[in-house]
Amino acid sequence: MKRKILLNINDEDYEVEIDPNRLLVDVIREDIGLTGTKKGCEIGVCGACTVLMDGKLVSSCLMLAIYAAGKKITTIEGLFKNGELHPLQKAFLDYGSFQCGFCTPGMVLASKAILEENPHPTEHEIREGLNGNLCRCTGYAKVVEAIQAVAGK
Amino acid sequence: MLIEEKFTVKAPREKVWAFLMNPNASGPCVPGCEKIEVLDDKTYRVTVKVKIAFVSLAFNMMVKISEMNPPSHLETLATGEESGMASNIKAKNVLDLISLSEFETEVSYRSEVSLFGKLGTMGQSVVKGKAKQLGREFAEAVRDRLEVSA
Amino acid sequence: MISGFELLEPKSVKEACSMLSKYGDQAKVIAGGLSLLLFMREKLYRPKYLVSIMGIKGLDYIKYDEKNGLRIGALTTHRTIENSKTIKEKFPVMAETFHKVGSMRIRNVGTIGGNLCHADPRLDPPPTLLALDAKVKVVGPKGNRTIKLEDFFVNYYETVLKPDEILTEVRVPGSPPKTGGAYIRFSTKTNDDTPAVELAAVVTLDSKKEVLENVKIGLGALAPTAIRAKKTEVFLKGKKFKADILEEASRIVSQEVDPIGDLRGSEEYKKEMVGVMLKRGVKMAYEKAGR
Amino acid sequence: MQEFSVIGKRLPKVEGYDKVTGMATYVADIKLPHMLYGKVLRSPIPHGKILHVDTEKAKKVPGVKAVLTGEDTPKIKWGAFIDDMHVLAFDNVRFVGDEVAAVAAVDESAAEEAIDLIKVDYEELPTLFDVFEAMKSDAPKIHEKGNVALHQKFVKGDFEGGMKEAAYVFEEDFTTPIVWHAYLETMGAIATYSLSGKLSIWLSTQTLFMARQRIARALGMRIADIRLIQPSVGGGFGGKSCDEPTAMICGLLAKKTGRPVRLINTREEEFQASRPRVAANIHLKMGFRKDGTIAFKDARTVNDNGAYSAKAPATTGVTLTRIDTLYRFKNIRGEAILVYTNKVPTGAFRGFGNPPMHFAVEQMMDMAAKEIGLDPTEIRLRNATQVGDVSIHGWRVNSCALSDSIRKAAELMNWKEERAHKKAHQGLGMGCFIHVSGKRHFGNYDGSSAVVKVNEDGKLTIFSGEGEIGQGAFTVLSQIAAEELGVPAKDVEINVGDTDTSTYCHGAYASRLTYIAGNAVKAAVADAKRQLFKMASEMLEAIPEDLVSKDAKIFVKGDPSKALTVSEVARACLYREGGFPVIGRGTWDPPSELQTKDTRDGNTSGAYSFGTQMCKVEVDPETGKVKVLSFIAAHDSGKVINPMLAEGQIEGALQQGIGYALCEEMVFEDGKVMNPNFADYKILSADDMPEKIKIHFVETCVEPTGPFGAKGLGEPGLVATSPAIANAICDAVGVRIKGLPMTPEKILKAIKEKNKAAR
Repeated sequence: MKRKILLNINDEDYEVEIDPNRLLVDVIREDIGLTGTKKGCEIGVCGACTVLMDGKLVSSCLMLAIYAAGKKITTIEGLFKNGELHPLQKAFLDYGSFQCGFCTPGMVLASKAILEENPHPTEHEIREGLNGNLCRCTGYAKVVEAIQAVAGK
Repeated sequence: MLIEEKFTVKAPREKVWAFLMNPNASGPCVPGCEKIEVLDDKTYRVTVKVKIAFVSLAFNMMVKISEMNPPSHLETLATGEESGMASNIKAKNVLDLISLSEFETEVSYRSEVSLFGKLGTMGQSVVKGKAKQLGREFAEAVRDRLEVSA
Repeated sequence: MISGFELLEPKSVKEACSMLSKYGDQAKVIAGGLSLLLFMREKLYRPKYLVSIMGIKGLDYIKYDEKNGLRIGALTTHRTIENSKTIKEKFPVMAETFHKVGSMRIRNVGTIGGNLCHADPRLDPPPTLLALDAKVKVVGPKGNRTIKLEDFFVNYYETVLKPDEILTEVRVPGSPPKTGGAYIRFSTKTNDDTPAVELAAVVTLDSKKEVLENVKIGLGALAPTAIRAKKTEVFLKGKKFKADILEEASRIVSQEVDPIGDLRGSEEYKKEMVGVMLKRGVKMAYEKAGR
Repeated sequence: MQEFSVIGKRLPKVEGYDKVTGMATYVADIKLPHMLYGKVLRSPIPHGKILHVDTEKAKKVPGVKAVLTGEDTPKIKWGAFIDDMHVLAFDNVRFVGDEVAAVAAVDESAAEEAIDLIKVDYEELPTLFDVFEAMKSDAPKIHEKGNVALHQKFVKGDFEGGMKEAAYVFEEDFTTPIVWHAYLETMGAIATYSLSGKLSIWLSTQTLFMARQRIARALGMRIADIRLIQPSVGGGFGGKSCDEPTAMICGLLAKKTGRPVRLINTREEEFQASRPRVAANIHLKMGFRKDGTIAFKDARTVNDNGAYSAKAPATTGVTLTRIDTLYRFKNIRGEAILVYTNKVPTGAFRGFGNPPMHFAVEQMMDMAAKEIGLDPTEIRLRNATQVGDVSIHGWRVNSCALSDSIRKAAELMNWKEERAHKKAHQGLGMGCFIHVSGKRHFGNYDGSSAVVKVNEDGKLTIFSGEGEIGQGAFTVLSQIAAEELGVPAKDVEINVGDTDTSTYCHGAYASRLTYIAGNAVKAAVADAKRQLFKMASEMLEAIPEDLVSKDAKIFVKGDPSKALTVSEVARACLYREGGFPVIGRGTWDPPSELQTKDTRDGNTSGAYSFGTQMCKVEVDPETGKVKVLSFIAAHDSGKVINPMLAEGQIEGALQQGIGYALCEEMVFEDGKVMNPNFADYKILSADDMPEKIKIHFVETCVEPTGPFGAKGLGEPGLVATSPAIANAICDAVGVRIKGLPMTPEKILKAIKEKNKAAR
């Protein structure tokens, strides 16, 4: 039985009518059309579908959309505010922290969560925090550099 | 996936053989065995229900005796499907009875099990582990029946 | 795709239980849902009803007092436990263990109750909670019962919970002085890989810090459920901490387990590794207890 | 040395803004009006004859618009090198994952439901999973022609003499597994079919035009009736070369329904049925003279083709011979056999067939060094290929800084010191490599072409069909164009790959783009520049030869005061009687040759890259687990166009190479992949990677034929990685691991055997 729920994504309200078996990643991508959130593994291990829910990192591929009702969701599209890149987005550009770009939305959001919890992390803490956000292109070195650069500021 | 087990029964080899050869007697020892149809002296149709926690599986199997050397050696080929999971199963089984003494027999079996379809990828260790357990339950059941009535 | 189901959202444990008794086999409790959704996406499980307990207030808490020890609400996330000051201070080994669960994303969503009820023998928390003598509080239509965690797991993904029962609280008794704990998650591939061996050791020393007054060992990934290594514990109990003792103990623990050869290593390798990890785990716990 | 304004600068990627903001559009992000969702039914068994396919139930599912079986396909055999694949199987299935039927429906759940309702009856056929079993003359046949897909043999130089000269001889077997690309974006396509007869496909591919040719072949269509467009591609690493039928199936569904169809593989489908790295079984024998120089090499490799031939026939030749130009081999014997099995077909993966033989030879170099009493760096220096060499296969080495790379790596690693004072269970290891910059193979053409439009606003638009898959091609080509015309890189744009508008290009493989496409773009810009200079010379009343362009201005050499902007000149070309738009065209085919079939002679590439990798590891003697502590990569890639992106290429390759060395492997049981997901097939996370990684580019020897001296660098990063780690493990605990991956269990077993032997 379909249900009407209200999703708050990037500070905008979206009313969607969905079945309980719908996953958050599919509703965000297919119903709302925010395709920055990617589907990589569909079992919660690759991090491509990472979004922030009430400020916390979650895998939207392992989350019933209904669970997101009434929560504040941030996707990669939400980081670009009034014409300005988020400092992490800027750093990812300047340090070449991505190649194919498919893991990048999740990687940027994970980096954001790491810094919000710990503004001055050690390299080890950064790498541990990125654990489970898979990238096959960069070897992570330049992702770590970008995060360190932002933390250093 | 290879499953090998060994167990001993306090009963003479002929008796164990006869028991195992009689599907209506030994069938119920197979954990989850729901029904056995004897199609001919070499082929049975068997329905086995296995439950892994909240995942319940029902296998419809055809068992063919491919080689028999009474009272010590038996080879069977079991093929079947789990319709709910769109999965197929195939098992080559070899059973050997070694008489340890007049009153004791060692039963050893070796199954090469191939699982295809969804079940095939359900986590090797879980399926293997479950098979191991079922084998032990089977051994228990056989012992109970034969040793009690012995 | 996940096959369709009805989502029921009770507001109280009582209501949840009655829903469960009403629908029996057709229904299952869902909390964070991480593990359950994996089974459902594989179509290994197609429930008609899911009873979400996420909307039930008051199941997310961490309480501690000397008398009752630690009490954790079933819906407390791994992340909350990992970061709890109380737990870091009173049960550091628990904080370490929960820090190792999955990724930050998993820890933000997964709950301690859901983790235990899923009863996958390869999850992190059970070995440590076993070694800490944890109990779980279970509520059903016929009232409550408390179950020792070591009696809770039955088989792969199976617990003693009845279909209409719900785990509401995890209890951990306070540790005596001179107690130290360690958790080792040994994986053969990447750090975040499903472990080949999980070992938790909790050691209590005598007043002179010489004798292993009490040793408790929890193991994971080595049997159809997480287990206590009772024989090994009995052997070590009352002995002095010495290399040759540990050697003997590692032989004993290798015989106590019944692992399955899989992608993470052969049966033999896992048996040998649990021995190695025992030596390391007990040593770490011993050193912490001595501080 | 030449002064550059754009070349050698650490510029961000040109498509970067879209990627960091989530705006980049990958094929799965595209949604067309009235679009249907496709799904594929795959064989659950490794080998069988299709007796009957019942699609009745599936067709009745509400929302299902088409159900295709092999009978609905043209039944044309196709393949990259050997035509042995069908779009959908109609006779036999040959591996678990073989495509049997396909569905298009209004939503994914309807498509999935329909797939589950298709009933296929198979007659099971005997299976073969082991190459040596499959090679036997009496083995059941997987294909009519037999199970040997390819067999090459040669003897070169004075092989017998070399054997006599050898003072030290080593002989070992090495094995490498099937490993998977693990690009984060799974493959997929969206196809639309217009009744005019044109099939348009947005495809996640790295070889746009070759994909179009294959699709046309397999579907029996005219190439001209197919248009391919390349959206953002989420990594390729060789896997997205249209060697499997996703695009064809999607196209057929669109044709059948007359509606747009989107077909995206699930991760599990990718593991089951994409085209992973070929597995090699290598028998290697090498002889050395007293001074450490190589007297002879005798190599045999038996490679696992899987059920069909994708790129494996080419990778297998590479496994056997590419390394023969790393050192000064004079006397060699080689044999390569490619064998069909009932496993997933194997194909191209970064490094092509090169890494397996490097794993073998580079370990044997260390074995020899130890025996002869030479430092591992020294034995390599004594054999290293040098500039001007013509190798045993006739490869002409125009540039080579291999020796410099060895010395540089040793310096950065502090090799001698570290080796002398390493802690217990720690070890250092090294490996050298050679790789190509392009490989002449298709139609005796390995060139590239480009068109560049200089707009009246002074901006450049490049049209090239080579494509961007994350590797940085667009950025590097922009920098080359900007440097050539003397404008800032931001004034250059590249259009997305589109067979209707782009020039013909082979695409991204064999590390060919910087070197080959770079030269083509450079030539195209030079052509446009000529047109601009001709006009400017009239405006400045000077002769074109005296003109220079810099900072987007054109002026007479030495007199920047009277300068015209590029846009002024471009506008002047246009706004006049009989005016013309400035359009430059350029093409470039490298100085390379097709290789002979068996002896594999001929200068296969126009330029060769070399390099040395060194690492420090620590081995846990009780568990066998390896921790890579630090990694040094000193590479000769000629002049580096964009150091930041180049470093990224090597750092990323190391993640794949360390995984290849220590934990990556597709595990098969009864032909079925047992780890078809990222939970069981583990690739390294950030905290699995060594924190200390140093990438250095040895620019002591630029490539004379390369654009501004550049050559290829995409693939080489992982070629020498696994032997470097193997050698470090041996240095740490004294055991040689000859099979990848070098798992803790293998290493521990070897340590025990060594200790037993010692007792």
